Amino acid sequence: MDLNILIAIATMGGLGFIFAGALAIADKKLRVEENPLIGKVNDALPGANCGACGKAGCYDFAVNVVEGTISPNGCPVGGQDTANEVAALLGIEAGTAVKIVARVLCRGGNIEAARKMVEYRGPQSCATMDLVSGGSKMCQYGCMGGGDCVDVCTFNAIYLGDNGLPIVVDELCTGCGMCVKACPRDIIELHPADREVFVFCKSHDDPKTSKEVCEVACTGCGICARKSDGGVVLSDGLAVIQWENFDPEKIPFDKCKTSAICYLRDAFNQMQEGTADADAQKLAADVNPEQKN
Amino acid sequence: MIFKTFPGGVHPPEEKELSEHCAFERMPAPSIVILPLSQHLGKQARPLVEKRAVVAEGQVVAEADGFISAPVHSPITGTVKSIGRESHSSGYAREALVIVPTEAKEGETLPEPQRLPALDPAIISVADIRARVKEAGIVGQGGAAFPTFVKLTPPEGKQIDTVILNGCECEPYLTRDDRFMIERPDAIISGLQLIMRALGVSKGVVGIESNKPQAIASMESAVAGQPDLSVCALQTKYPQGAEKMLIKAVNGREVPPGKLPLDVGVVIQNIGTAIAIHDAIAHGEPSITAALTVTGRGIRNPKNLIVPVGTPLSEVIAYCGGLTEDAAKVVVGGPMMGVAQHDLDAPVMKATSGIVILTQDEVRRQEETACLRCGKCIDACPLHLLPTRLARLAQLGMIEEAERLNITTCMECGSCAFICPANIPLVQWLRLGKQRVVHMQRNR
Amino acid sequence: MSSVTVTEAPTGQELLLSTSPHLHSRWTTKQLMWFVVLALVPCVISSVVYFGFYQLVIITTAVVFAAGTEALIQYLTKKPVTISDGSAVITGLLLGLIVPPYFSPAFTALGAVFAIAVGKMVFGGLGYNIFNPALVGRAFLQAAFPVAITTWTIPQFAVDAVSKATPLAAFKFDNVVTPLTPLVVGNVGGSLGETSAIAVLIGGIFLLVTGVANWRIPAAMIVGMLLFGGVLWLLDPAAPDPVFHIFAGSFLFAAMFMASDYVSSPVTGTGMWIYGLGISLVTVLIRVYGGLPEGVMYSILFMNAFVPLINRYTQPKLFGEGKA
Amino acid sequence: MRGEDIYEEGIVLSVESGRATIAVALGEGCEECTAKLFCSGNATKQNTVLVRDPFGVRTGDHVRFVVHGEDMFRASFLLYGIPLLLILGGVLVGTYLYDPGMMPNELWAFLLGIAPAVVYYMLFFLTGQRTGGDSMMPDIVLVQGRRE
Amino acid sequence: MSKKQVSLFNDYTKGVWDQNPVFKQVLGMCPALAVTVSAMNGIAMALATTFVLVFSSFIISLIRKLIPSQVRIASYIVVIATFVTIVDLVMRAQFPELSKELGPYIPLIVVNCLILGRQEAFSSKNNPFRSVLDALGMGTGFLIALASLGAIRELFGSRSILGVQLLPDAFEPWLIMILPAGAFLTLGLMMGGLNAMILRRKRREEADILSKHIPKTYVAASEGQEV
Amino acid sequence: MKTIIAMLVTLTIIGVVSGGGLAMISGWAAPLIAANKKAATERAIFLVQPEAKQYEAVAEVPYELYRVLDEGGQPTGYSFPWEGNGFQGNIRMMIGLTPDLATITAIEVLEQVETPGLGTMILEDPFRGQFNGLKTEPQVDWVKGAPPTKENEVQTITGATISSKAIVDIVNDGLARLRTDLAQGGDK
Amino acid sequence: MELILIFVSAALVNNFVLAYFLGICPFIGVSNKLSSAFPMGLATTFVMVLTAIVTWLIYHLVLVPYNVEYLQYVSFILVVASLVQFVEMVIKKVSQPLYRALGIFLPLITTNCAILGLALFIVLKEYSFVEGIFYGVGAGAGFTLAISLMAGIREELELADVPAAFRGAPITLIVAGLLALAFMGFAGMITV
Repeated sequence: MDLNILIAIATMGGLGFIFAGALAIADKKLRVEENPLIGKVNDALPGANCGACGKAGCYDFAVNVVEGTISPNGCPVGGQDTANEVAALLGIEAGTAVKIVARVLCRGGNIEAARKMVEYRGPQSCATMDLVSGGSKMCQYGCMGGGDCVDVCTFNAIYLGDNGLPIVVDELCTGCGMCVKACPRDIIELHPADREVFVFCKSHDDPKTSKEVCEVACTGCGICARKSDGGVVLSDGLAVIQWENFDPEKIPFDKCKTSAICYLRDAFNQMQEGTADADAQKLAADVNPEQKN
Repeated sequence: MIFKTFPGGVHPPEEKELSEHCAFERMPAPSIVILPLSQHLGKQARPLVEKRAVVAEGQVVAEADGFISAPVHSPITGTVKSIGRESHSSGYAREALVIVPTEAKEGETLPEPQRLPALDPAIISVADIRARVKEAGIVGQGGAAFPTFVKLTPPEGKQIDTVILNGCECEPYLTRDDRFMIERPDAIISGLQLIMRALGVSKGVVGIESNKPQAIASMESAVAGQPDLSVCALQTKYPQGAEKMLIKAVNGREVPPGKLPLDVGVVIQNIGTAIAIHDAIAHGEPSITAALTVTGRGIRNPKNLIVPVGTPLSEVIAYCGGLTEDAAKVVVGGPMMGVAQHDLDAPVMKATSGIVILTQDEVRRQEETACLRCGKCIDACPLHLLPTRLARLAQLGMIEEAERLNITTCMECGSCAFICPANIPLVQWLRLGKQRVVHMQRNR
Repeated sequence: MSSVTVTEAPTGQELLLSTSPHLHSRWTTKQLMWFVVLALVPCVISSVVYFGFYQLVIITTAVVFAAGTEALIQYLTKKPVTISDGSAVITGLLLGLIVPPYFSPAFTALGAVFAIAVGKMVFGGLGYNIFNPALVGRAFLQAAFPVAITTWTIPQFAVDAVSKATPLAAFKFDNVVTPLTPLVVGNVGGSLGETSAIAVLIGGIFLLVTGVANWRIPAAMIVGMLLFGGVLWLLDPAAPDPVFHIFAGSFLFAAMFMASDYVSSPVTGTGMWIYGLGISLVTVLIRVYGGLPEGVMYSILFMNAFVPLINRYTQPKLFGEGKA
Repeated sequence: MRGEDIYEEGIVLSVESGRATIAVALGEGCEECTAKLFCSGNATKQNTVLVRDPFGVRTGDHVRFVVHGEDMFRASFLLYGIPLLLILGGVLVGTYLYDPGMMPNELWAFLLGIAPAVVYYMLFFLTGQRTGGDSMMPDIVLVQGRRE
Repeated sequence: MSKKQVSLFNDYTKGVWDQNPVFKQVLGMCPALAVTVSAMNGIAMALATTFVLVFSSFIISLIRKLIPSQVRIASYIVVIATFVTIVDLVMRAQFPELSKELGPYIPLIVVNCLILGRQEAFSSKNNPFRSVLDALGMGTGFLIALASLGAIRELFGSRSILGVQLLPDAFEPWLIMILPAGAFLTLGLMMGGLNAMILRRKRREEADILSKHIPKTYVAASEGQEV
Repeated sequence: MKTIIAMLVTLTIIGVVSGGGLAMISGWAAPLIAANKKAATERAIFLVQPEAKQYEAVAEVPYELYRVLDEGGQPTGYSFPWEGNGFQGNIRMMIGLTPDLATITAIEVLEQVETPGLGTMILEDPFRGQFNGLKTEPQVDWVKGAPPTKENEVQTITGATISSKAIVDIVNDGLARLRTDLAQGGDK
Repeated sequence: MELILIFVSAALVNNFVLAYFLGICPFIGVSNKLSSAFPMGLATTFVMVLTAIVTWLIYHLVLVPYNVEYLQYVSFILVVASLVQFVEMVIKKVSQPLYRALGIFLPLITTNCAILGLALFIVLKEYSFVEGIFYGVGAGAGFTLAISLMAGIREELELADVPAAFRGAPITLIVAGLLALAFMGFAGMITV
C-alpha cells in the first residue's frame, strides 16, 4: 500500500475517532429529557414517517397521541395491532374513540327569526356584527348568519344553508372545535355524532320576548323539563339537556309549541322545506330516491 | 391667535350651525317612560318598587348597588307597568322599569313630586356635596356616564391640583354644552366651585374650543375677578374633548396608558355635570332630566331640549317635527362616537347628550377597499397607536400581537375610521380586538 | 321587541345600523389614486414633447397590460375586479414612464404583466405588496433585457433617433457633467418621464399640495442627497456635486412618485425619514461606486425590503409613555 | 433592538417550584421548516424548554408560552456577538501586529483569536450562572387544556 | 399485484410526486436553484445526486444496525461525503467541462438536506432493497424537478431546451431567467402553480363529499325512527 | 462506556474505510485530472497563439508564464494567465503576446462570472476579436460608443462597459507586471 | 481595502443566499420571525468565522502538506459538524439560562450548506487566512441581512391576503427573487 493511502486512512480514521469522542462527550452532556411515554409510543409505531396520519411523522404522531389530540387508531399504516399496542401504553382503549362533531344549536333562520327594521352596514362577520347591536336579527342569543364558523373551518365541513344558518357535514367534521371558538354567541357545541335530540335554542329571553323574536325559540315553558325526570332542566328561561339523565323517549316533542327541542333530522327537514332550494332537494332525491319531500 | 391643542386628531365638518342658536326648550312629559336600571358605568341599580306600584316624580325607584353605581329616580308621577328587558340606546336590551303616567282615580290622590332639600352652595361641606351628588344619581355627562360621586371621592394620597371643566364639545353637530355655557354660566361656575371644594383644589379651568366664541365670551365674563378660575380656549379639533387629549392641551400633561387623569393630578368634569351638581345642591333636583341636542339634516326642527329621562327617542323625534324623508340613521350621542339605533323605542338616558339624525347623503359610505398603508390613521390617532395594523390583527385573530401593540389603550374615538380613505371600519375591528384581548386576559 | 310599542319610526323607512364614527372624510382610495394619475400627466406630456408621439404607444401599452393583468387575475381567482381604483393604472403609467424612449412595446407589456402579477397579485393585491410593482417591472426588464433598456435616445423632434448616453452614464463612463439647465428642462437622454425636472415638479407639487403624497419622503430623499452626495463630493472631487445628483436621472421622479408610494413605504413619520435617507444613501453609493450609472430604482427596491423592519422600530411612542 | 414575542405551545413534562419543563410539539412552524431534520438535540427530535410558570400547571397540561424576542436578541449578542468580535480582534492582532515567528503565523493568529473568546466564556461561566438567572426565561401565558 | 408489491412499488413512486423532494418537501433547494440554468445541468446534477443518494442509502441500510444512534448523523455524513468525493473525482477525470459548469455545487451535495433526510427517515429503518427503491424514487423526483426547472429557465433564458433551439430568433431571451433572481422567481411561481392545482383538486373532492353526504346524514337518521 | 467504545470504533472504521477508498479512487483519478488540467491550459495557450506549435514554462517569474515556440523551437511569443476583478467577480484570462510584448496575439477568457448574455459578451468574437493584433504601447485603451480610431484601442460592449473595461484593465495590469519582470530578468 | 472589498462582495454583491443559493434551507425555514432570524444569523456568522479559521488551518496545514486535498469534503464536513456540536456544548455549559432562552428556537444547524460552502469557496478562491476570515464575516453578515429582511417581510405577509397556493415556500421564494433583483443594484461595486 502506498504512503498516500496510509495517510488518507490515518487522517480519516483519526478524524472519525476524534469526532466520535467529541460526540460521546456531547451526548453525555446534552442528552435531552423527554416524556418517556412519547418515546415508547414512537417505538411502537411503524416508523415509516409516511404522514398518512396527517402528522409530520411518526414522532409527531406519538406526541399527539400522548397529548390526546389524536386517537391511538389514527395510524393507518400500523393498523389495529399498532393501535392496540399504543393504547395499551397509554392505558386507554384503542377503538372506543367516539366521533365528535359540531352541532349548531339555533334554528332561527331568516324565516323563523324576526329581523330588525334596520339595514346593517359593516363587515359581514358575526364577531363584528355582535358589536353593533348584534347584527340584523332581533334575537340577542341566536345565530346572526355571518358565517364566521364557515370561514374558520379548515375542513370545509360547515357551510351556510339557504336560510342563513350553518350546516355541519358530519363526514368532514373532525370535531376540532374551531367553529365553537369562532361563534361569538356560543351556539355551536361539540357533541358525539350519535346524539339525536337537542334543544335548538340558546335564548334566555323571557317568554314574551322570545315569542316575538323567533318562531322556533325555547320560551322556557318548562313542559319538557317536567316530563323528563331530570333529563332536561330549566335554567334562566331556557331548557338545557342533562345528557347523563337524558332519555329522548320521555320527551313530549309534540308539546313543544316551537319545536325548540326536537330531533336533529326534523330540524334539518324543516329547514329543507323552509328553503326553496330545488337543487338541495334534487340532490337529496338523487342520493336517496325513495326519500322525497 | 394660537390655540392650545394635542398632536394628532382630525377635523370633521362641524355642522353646529343647525342648532347652536336654539335656546333650550323643556319637553313636556312623555306618554311612557322607559327607565333603564343601568344608565351609568358600573353595576346596574337595584329596583325598589314592584310592578303596578305608583311612584312620584323624583322618587327613588332603584338604588345604587355597590360603590360604582347610581340610584335611579322616576322622572314622572305614574304607575310601574312592567320590569323587564327593554330597548336601550346601547343597542342591547337591558333591564328597565316602564312607567306610565296615571290619572288620579277617584278617592285617590297621586303622590306629590319629590325634591331633595335645597342646600346653600356657599357653605356646604365636602361630605354633604359628595352625599348629595350620590343621592341625586348624577352621572358624568360626557358620554361615559361614570357615576360622578365616585369621581368626587378620590382615593387617599392622590394629589389633585386642577379641575378642568370640559366645554370642548368636539363632537360635530352637538351644541348642548355650548348652549349651557351661553345660558347658564353662573350655574356652571357654581358647579365648578362645588367640585373644586369637594376635591380640595384651588385651580379650575374651563376648556372651550375656539369655534364657540359666544360661549368663551360668556364664560370669560363669568370667571372675571376670580383668580383661581380661568377659561382656556382650545383649537377646534376632534377629539379635543377626550379626557387625555384635553389634559394634554390644557396643561401639557400626558396620562400614561391604563392610568386615570387623577394620576396626573387632574379631574375632568363635563359642563353638564357641573350644572347637574349645582342643580342638585341649590335646587335639590335629582337627575331626572337630560339636556340634549336633537339635530342633523334628518330632523325637521333641530332643537336643544331638556327631556325627562326615559322618554323614548321616537317621542323626542316626534316633538322635533319628525324625521325627514331622507333620514337614514339615528345616532344617540355625537356622530363620531355615538351609537346608531335600530329601535326608536330606546329611551333617553341621564347622560344622553344628543340625538343626531343623519341623511342618506351624509352617511353614504364608499365601498370598503384594501388598506393602502397610507398612514393617515396613524397620523390621526391621538393615542399614537397603529390603527390599521391593529384592525388587521384583530381581523385575523392575532390577539396576542394586538395586545402587545396596546390595542386596549384605544378609546374608540373614531379619528382613524373617519380619515381612512379606504373606508375600513377600523373602529369596529378595533373594538372586536379589544373585546378579544380582554377575554384572553380574563382567561389567564 | 319592547313590550310597549310606542310609535313606529315616523317615516317608516329602514334605518341604517353601523358602527361609529358615522361621519367620514372626503378622501377615498379611488380619489387618491386618480389624483396620482393626474399628477403624472405633465410627465406624459413632457415625454411626448421630447421624444415624439410614438411614446404614447409605449405608455398606453404599459397601462393597458397592467390593468388587464390585474383584471384577468382577479377574474380567474374569482375576486372582485377592482381596476377602477386606478392602482393598476398608476403602476402601468409609472412603468411606461421609466422605460427608455422607443422601447419595445412587447417588452413593456411583459414588464407590466410581471409588475402586476409578481409584484402585486401574488402578495394578495393592492395594499399587500412589499415592493413597488412598477419598479419590480422595471427591475425585471433591466435584468431580462439589459441592452434594450440601456439604449437611450436623445430628445428631439426629428423622426430618426440617435442613441445617446444619459447624463449619469455620461458622467460615469466619460466623466462628462451635463449642465443644469438641460437637466431641469429635460432636454437630455433618459427614461420617458424622468428627463424633465419641471414636469416632475409640477406633478409632485400638485400631490404635495393636495396632501395626496406625504411630504416627508421626498423631503428626506432630497435632504439625504444633499447630505450624502455633498459629503462624498467634498471628500472625493471626482464625485459629482449633489445638485447634479438630484436633477440627473430619475431621482426626482422617484422621490415624487415611486418612493412615496403608500403601500411599499413606511407608515410612520420617523420611518419615512429613515426610508428617504436610506434611499439617498444607497443611490449615491451605487451611482458613485457601483457598476450601474443609475441606482435609484435599486435603492428603492432595496429599501422596500427594509420597510417592515423600519415600521416595527419606528412605532410611535404610546400617548403617555414619554414624549412622542 | 425590540424583538417581537414568539408564542409556542407544548405539553408540560415536569414542574418544580414555579418552573415547568415543557415539551414543544413540532408545531406548524417546525413542520414547514426544511431544517427540522437537523434541529439541535441529536438523539431525539423533541425539544424541551424551561419556562416560568405563574399558574401552577400540572404535568400533562397543554400550555401556551411566550418567548420574549428581546431576550433572544440579548442572549445571541452575549453568546455569539461578543465572542465573534473578540475572535476577529485577536486574529487581526495576531496577523498584523505581533508575530512571534515560532509557528505558522496563521496558527498563531488563530490561538490569539481563540484565547480572548475562551477567557470571555470562562468569565461568563463564572458570573453568568448567577446573573443570567431566570430573567430570560419564557413565560407561560395560557393554560389551554388539561389532560383528564 | 400483491400487497407487498404494492408497497414496494409505492416506495419508489412516492418520491416521484407525493413526496417530491423539491416541490413538496422543499428540500435540496440549493442545487435546484443554482445549477438549473439549463436542462442539461439540472439533469446532470440530479443524476449525481441520485448516485450519491442510492449508494449511501444502500450502504447505510446495510450497516444501520451496527451504528450507535449517537454517531448516526456523523456516520451518514462521512458516507455521503465519501460518495460525493467519488462523484467529484470521477467527473473531474472524465467530464471536465461539466464539472467546471456545475462548479462548487457538486461538493454541496454533501449538505443536501434531501440525502441526509432520506438516510435519517428511511434507510436507517429499512432493508437495503427498499432503501435503494426509495432512493431511486427520490432521485427520480429530484430529476423531474431539476429537469423541468432547468427546461423552463433554459427555454426563456436561452430560447432552447437541452441545447436545441425551440423559440425563433425573434424571441429576445429573458436574461433574468438565468440569473439568481430568475431561479427564485421561476421556482416560486412553479410551486405556487402546482399548489393551486392541488388545492383545486382538493376543493373538488370536498365538494364531492359535500354533495354526496349532506342529505344522507339526516335522511338515514330519519329512517331509524319516525316521530 | 460500552456505547462510547462502540461509537469510537464505528466512526473510526467508517473513517478508515472512507479514507482508504478515497485514496484509491484518487489514485486513479488524480493523473486524469492533472492531464485534463494540462490539456486545458495547453489549449488556451495555443488558442491565444495560433501560430505556435510548442511551449515551455518560464521559471524565472513567480507566476505562470509560458514561452511559445514555433516548429523550429524559435520563440514566437508569450502566453500567460492573468486575473482581476470583473463586474460580479473574478475574471481569469489567458493573454497571448508577441515576444516584444508590443502586440497582443489574442486573448481567451478562462473563468468569469459576468452577467450571462451581457457581460459574457466578452467571451465572444466581436469584442474578443478586437484584441487580435492590438498594440499595447503605451497601454491598451478603450472607447465607448464609437469604433476605435487608434491601434491600441478597443470598443466597449454596449451595456457591459464595466466588463469590457475590466478585461482591458486586466490586460494592462498583466502587461505591466510582465514588462517589469522580464526587463529585470533580462529574458530577451 | 482588499479586505473591505471581500466583505462587501460576500455580503452584498454576491450575497450567499441571494446569489449563491447557499443556506436556503434555514432561509426558508427559520425566516418567519425576526426574533429568531436575527440571532440565527448572528450565530451562523459566528460559526462561519470559526469554520473559516479551522478549515483554512486544516486545509493548509494538514491536507496540502500531506497531499490529500481530495479528503477536503469529508474532512470539512466532519469538522464543521463537530465544530457546531462543540460550540453548542460550550454555550450550554457556559450559560444555562441563556442557552435556555435561545434554546430550541435557535438550533445551530449542523449541516448548513452555507457553512460548508464557505469552507469550499475559501479553498476555491485561494484566499489567505485573513481574507478567508473576512470572507466568512461578509458571508455571515450577508446571510444575516437576507434572513432578517426576509423575516420582516414574512411577518408583514402574515397580515397580507396571499393566495392560499402561494403561502409558505412559494411566496418566500418569490420574495427572495425580488430581493435578489434589488441586490443586483450592488453589482459592480467590487470594482471600486
